[in-house]
Amino acid sequence: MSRKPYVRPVTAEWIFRHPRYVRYMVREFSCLFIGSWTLLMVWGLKQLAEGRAAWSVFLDVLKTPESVVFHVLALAFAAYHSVTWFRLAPKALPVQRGEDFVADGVISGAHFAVWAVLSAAVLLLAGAF
Amino acid sequence: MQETGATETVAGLRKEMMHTMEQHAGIYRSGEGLTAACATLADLRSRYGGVELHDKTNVYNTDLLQALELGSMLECAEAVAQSALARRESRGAHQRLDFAARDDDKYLRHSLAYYGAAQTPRVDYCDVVITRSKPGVRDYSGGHE
Amino acid sequence: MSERAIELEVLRYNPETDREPAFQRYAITCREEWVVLDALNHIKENVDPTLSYRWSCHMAVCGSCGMMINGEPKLACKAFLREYTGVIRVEPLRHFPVERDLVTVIDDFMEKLKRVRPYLMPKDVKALEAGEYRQTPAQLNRFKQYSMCINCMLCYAACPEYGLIPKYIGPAAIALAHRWNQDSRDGGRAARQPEIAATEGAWECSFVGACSEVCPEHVDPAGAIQQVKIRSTVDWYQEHLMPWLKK
Amino acid sequence: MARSNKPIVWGPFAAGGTVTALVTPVLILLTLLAGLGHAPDLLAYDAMRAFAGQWLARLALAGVVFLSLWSAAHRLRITCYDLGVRADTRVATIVFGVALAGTAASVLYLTRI
Repeated sequence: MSRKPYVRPVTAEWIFRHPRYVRYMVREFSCLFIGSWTLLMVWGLKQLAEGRAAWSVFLDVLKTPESVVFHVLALAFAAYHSVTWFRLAPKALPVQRGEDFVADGVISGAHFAVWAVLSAAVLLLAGAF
Repeated sequence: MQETGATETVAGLRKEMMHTMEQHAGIYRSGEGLTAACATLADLRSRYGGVELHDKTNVYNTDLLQALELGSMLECAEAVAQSALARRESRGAHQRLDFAARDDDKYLRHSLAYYGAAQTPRVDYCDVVITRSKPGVRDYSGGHE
Repeated sequence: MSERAIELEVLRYNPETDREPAFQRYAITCREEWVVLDALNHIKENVDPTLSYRWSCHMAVCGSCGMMINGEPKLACKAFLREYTGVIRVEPLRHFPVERDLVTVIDDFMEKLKRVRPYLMPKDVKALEAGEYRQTPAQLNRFKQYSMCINCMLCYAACPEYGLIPKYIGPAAIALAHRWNQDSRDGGRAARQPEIAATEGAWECSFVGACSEVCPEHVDPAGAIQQVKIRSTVDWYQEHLMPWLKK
Repeated sequence: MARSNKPIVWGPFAAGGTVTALVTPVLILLTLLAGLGHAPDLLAYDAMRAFAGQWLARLALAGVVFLSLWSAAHRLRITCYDLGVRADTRVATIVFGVALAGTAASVLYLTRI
């Protein structure tokens, strides 16, 4: 038998082969922003520990244009992460009520509600208004 | 099968066979319909030798596969047509318009078709082994009585 | 039954003569209602009998005719020509070696499928006289969706992780293992865990979700994999942090 | 094939994914507001010190920092592999190293407040 199976190479361009893969990559890139923002906050804690002057240095850094741009991007990516995470929650946590499963929309809806309430509470407690 | 210079194609013969069986060996059959089918199938089986293989490779050769399948299908088709022609009664999915009644005396037996030297198969019978379900009138009309 | 002319660009590969696959274009007239499989059959019967591809049922239940149509994993018998304009590119299923033309080598999937033991291992084996293993509609619903898998491997072609990590056991295998783990009559989960909870099991999945999107039978392998991950994680922490819980 | 110890990595990732999905956007909003000049009251030095002084807040902050960094590290590792970086173990040690270092640092600073 003269079989000679041909193996096609897997190249990184699979990402651009369909919008779903691009959306996946955007979701995965959100980790860069969430990670870097958290590290920025760790630096903030260091400044807080070092006293009032250091803390105001931190606040000034926040006010720089680069920081504002970074924050806007980070906010967008973090929100996208939240939306995708809550939309996929029903897949990971199916709930069966009697014979049928609770609709996906209900489970993700509940997650979105918790998110909204929690965010509002944080904004309120932090006195953001 | 021919090396080159085919007079027939696998697809062509297969289509003719399917058409013949569809028309004459469906659920409702008749004597002359089955006779016509047997004649056509015998002709197709003789023309089968004129088929040519276009794909001469040894790796996943579906052309060869279909050609071989066609040969077997033609044999089965003729066996079905011949034994249907011989079975002068109606039973289950074999409904002869010219022999509407079921005839347990003569035909409560399996049909067998043997391919020997002659081109057309010889039809023979063998007894049925009755176990749990006894032969009886299968009347699903749910009507009278 | 109106007709229209279409062009199919099919990836051809003959291991005996070709060094690598190459596209071949076919221009045919087809019926409006045809699917890509009909077009391929038409080509094989009237234009080029050497074209090789797998198919059987023509009604999306046997899983033989999976192939890439315009770059998307599809069942050829379910890809209606009217949904496509211009040249239709037909390639063998991605992430599998090409055996011949559109035929792929599927040994890898078959071997992985066997490994997850996708069959009933009854919890309590009953004698024949004890009658059937009864099941309520609710118990049936727990796994019914996953039992619709027809092993067509479209999810393997769609999953980038399977492409990048060939040893990854893959969406369908885990979904089918999950089908049996969720079955109220089954007691074989412990036997399946070493396969689906292995490093090359559910853990390679990064929840792209493409498998569930391309599945022609609307099975949700991505969901099954996440549930397997969660249960396996709970198992792990129970086992390592709370050994006294061991039944 | 034995059952893997991946749950050690995946457990905190799943928890981190959920926590970051819930809290990170609003926290980023807080610091964004500060950047735009409308600093929330909490971010004033005294309020922040008082808040971060309570041990419960410290615990929460350290937890959020750990879970955020760990889940981000896990995702970054997989993304690198997706993009074709094959040195998986090196990438893994770097990203998880940074995550652990960041967490340790935050705990250190928190104890000093």
